[in-house]
Amino acid sequence: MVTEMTPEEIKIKKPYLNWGLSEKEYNYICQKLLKRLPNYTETGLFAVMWSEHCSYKMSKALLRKFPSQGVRVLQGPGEGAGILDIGDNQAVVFKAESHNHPSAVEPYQGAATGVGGIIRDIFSMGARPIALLDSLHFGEINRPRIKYLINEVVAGIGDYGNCMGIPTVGGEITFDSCYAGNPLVNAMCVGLMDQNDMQKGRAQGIGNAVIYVGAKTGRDGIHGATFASADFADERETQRSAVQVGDPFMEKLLMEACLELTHQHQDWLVGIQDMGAAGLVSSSCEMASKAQSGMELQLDLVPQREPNMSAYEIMLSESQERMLLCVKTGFEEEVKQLFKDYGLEAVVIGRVTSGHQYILWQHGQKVTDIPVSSLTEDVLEEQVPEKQPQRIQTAQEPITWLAQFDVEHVFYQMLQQPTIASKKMFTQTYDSQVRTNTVVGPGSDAAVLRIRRTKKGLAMTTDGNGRLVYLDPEVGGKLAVLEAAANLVASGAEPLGITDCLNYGDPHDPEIYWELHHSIKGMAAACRALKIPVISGNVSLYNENNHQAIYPTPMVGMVGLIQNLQPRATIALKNAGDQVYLIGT
Amino acid sequence: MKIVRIYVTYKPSVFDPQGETITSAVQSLGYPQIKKIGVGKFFDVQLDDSADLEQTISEVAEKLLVNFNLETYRYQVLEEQK
Amino acid sequence: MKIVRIYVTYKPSVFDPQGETITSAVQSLGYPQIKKIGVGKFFDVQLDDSADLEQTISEVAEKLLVNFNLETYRYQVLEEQK
Amino acid sequence: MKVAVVVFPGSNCDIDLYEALTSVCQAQAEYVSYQQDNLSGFDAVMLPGGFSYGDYLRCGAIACFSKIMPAIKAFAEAGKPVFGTCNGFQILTEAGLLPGALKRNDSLKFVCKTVGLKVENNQTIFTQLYQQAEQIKLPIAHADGSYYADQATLAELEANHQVVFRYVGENPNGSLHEIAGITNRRGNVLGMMPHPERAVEALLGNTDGLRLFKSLLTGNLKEAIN
Ligand SMILES: Nc1ncnc2c1ncn2[C@@H]1O[C@H](COP(=O)(O)OP(=O)(O)O)[C@@H](O)[C@H]1O
Repeated sequence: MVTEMTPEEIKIKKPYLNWGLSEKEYNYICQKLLKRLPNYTETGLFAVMWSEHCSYKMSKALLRKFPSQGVRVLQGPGEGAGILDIGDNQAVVFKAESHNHPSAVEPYQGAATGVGGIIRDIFSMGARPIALLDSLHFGEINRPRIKYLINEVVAGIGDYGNCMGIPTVGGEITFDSCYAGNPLVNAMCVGLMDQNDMQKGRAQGIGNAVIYVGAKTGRDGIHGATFASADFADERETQRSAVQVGDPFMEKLLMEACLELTHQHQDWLVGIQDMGAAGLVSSSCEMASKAQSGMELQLDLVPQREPNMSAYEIMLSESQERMLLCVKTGFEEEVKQLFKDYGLEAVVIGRVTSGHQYILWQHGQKVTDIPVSSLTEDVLEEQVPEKQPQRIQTAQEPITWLAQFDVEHVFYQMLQQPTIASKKMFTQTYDSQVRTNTVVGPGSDAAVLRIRRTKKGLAMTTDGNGRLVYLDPEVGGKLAVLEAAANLVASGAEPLGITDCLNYGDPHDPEIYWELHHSIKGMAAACRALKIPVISGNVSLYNENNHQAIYPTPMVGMVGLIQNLQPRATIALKNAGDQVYLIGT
Repeated sequence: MKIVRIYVTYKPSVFDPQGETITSAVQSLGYPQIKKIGVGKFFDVQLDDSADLEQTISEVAEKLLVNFNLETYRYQVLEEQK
Repeated sequence: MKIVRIYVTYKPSVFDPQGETITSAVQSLGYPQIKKIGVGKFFDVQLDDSADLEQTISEVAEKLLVNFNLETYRYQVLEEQK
Repeated sequence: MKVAVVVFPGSNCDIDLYEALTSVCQAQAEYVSYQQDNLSGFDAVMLPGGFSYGDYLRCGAIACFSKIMPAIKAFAEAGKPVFGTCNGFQILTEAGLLPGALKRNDSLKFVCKTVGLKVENNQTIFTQLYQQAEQIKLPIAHADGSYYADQATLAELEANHQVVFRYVGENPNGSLHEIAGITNRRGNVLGMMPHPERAVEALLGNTDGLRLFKSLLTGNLKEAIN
């Protein structure tokens, strides 16, 4: 085991700069929040919790532009996933998540664990996941590496969903050279629930148990972001790997066990949350923070897969298929037994405490003692300068272009574009029918699922068009929302709500921040005009390769309600001689 | 003609859900004396004698057979045939 | 503690799509000196010293690890550890 | 008639079978856990699709050591109907209740689509409402559905009319003799890769699987199978 730096050494050697914490932030933490120097573990916790990925410190101000209210909204942004009322005491739950960087490094596991993570977000709300969608963007298919990425990503998504028995019913795949070094892998999950089963990710009630369930903790994905750009030659030599490996079988058991707990034993349970990015630290301190509680954890009790893990490693590990529960005192044994029946381990690792401190013990020593909110609420929002890109300034005037061309030739050429061509060879590797609710599967405008024992149906789609957003972020942002809404309407559904994945380059580049700002502005305007709230989402920044950013690519995932589901008008042309109409302007 | 066997395994730090599941299946079948089962795959490569064995094998392993994000390999010359 | 490696392969009469695919992938990468690649899997079984090695291994292989409709196996004691 | 739908860890088409039986066919069905050890009171047993034990090791291999398996074997030996689809078929072969094995698809990929099938034997309790040689369409969804058995076994299957469903048009996985579904010698155990339970409602676009359930539920084919 490496000896950890002392607080003084940290102050002098500044290792936190490599972990993404700025000197300004570090000084603020020392002087204003702790009034002392943080130790090694604490510094690591701050670095990860104050990262953009966990704190949204740069995008928060912009995300507030999205309308998130509406008569149907039962849960807006701020929990694992958003929830909408669909009548009859039922609710639909959904969220999208990006796994771009892990997929660029290890496409199969990166995509698979992305799917695994978004599924946990849905069942942690108390909902049964009913459908998966994806949104994939790759480079042009002209190199073996790109083909490899495509095949592995598609296999990773398919294998995980297929094994879980959650149908993958829709999505999109496009190809453009801007994604060659940085593919986009976004996944969305939709769940269905009774409104009485709604759960929250909070830990409250002094003395209540904090219970860890699922897979053991290994050194997976520690500092995933830094790993993504690490030198692979070193990895080979050290014979070590920080790649997270997905275990969909474990997740299936975890899902069924958690659904049994949330549906049948609400009197035992206070809160439940998945361990996603920044694993144990982010789930536990967010649960405490939302309830303004304190928390104490005994790290020696955390199930560990590898020997000699440091406190820092245990807290930051991104091992998959793990959940954190807050359970009422006195019901610990019942909860353990429930999970045992599914072959899963549930362990009490700590308690909710009075006050608001976040305290970690390891080997009899207090390794962390900081206010909970210093990790979650006190993050310095970052003001980022922005600037309109030159290309947009110079392209203000529309150019009229009229050319003679051979319509038939162009038509065939268009059909040959991979982005336009049929995606059947990929979607056929997804089980789109399991659970027998899929009325319309992949290949249509939107997927349609029936809701058993009602007349209702849900339509869902993912849409994004980086090229349009690149040309005009505001208009492109509007179009992304409009396209999704049009797809739902064409499937007979009333659009209800949106989740999104905002995929952009480095936000410290003022032009990229401007793109982010203006595309959000456009999306928000379209949401307001159509009265569709944004109830969940995800931000993925730093999508660059050799300082070349991807097109700004916001993905819109939208869900709509069909009140009276009948065999639908589908996209396919039906009979020779039928008339074709063009509607709109 | 030579036959080279390439053994591919997960790196020790990588989580192997398949091995874990098989181990617990075997133990519950009543074999407590079995402590652990690890899973790997192997490739038997038939090579012309003319080939530069070491170079060919390491190239093919690295390009196609092994995923270095997760796996590592060793190889062994099984037999030399006439 | 002993470690026994059990090698499982398809019977020669069974078509192995994976082996075929890999062989043709390797050849198209430009390795004509490679004639054929066969694929198999192995299990590294960690056994207590007290166990009757031969019997335990053949039981576990025949009950669980090998499907005799398709596959056949061999094993080898890799190492004896204290 | 009361049907047991066996649930293994990782089964995921259990609901589909159950709903096909209950809400579509108005039959009586119950989920039975893999940890149970008896099937008394049931008239038929169905093993659903999915990924029991994650399909780790081989599809269906670990599931066939479940506590419920001896009861299923005894049930089959008593001549009562046992049906397995997809992973259920794989479990039945691994458990030795049906001959042969299911290998990785020739394409090496999972494939989910609707395929053409020919009913090769309508003289079984599962297929009596189909016409002999009728062509139907059913969905498949599997990565390991390529049926394999040695030549002697194949010859025997053919001679005894144990091949009940054969792929027509295209062979989606490389199955020998285009086999999609077989019974045991006695005809009371049927395993098939296609999913009839996914084709029982017009709303979902296909009802070709309905008659399989109805065949079984109408029962009384004792004469036909013996
Ligand atoms: N682009 C966005 N639009 C709307 N809500 C967002 C967006 N990005 C994040 N959120 C919300 O902020 C909260 C935190 O998100 P995140 O950290 O991604 O959650 P998780 O830890 O579950 O991945 C979630 O409720 C999420 O829905």
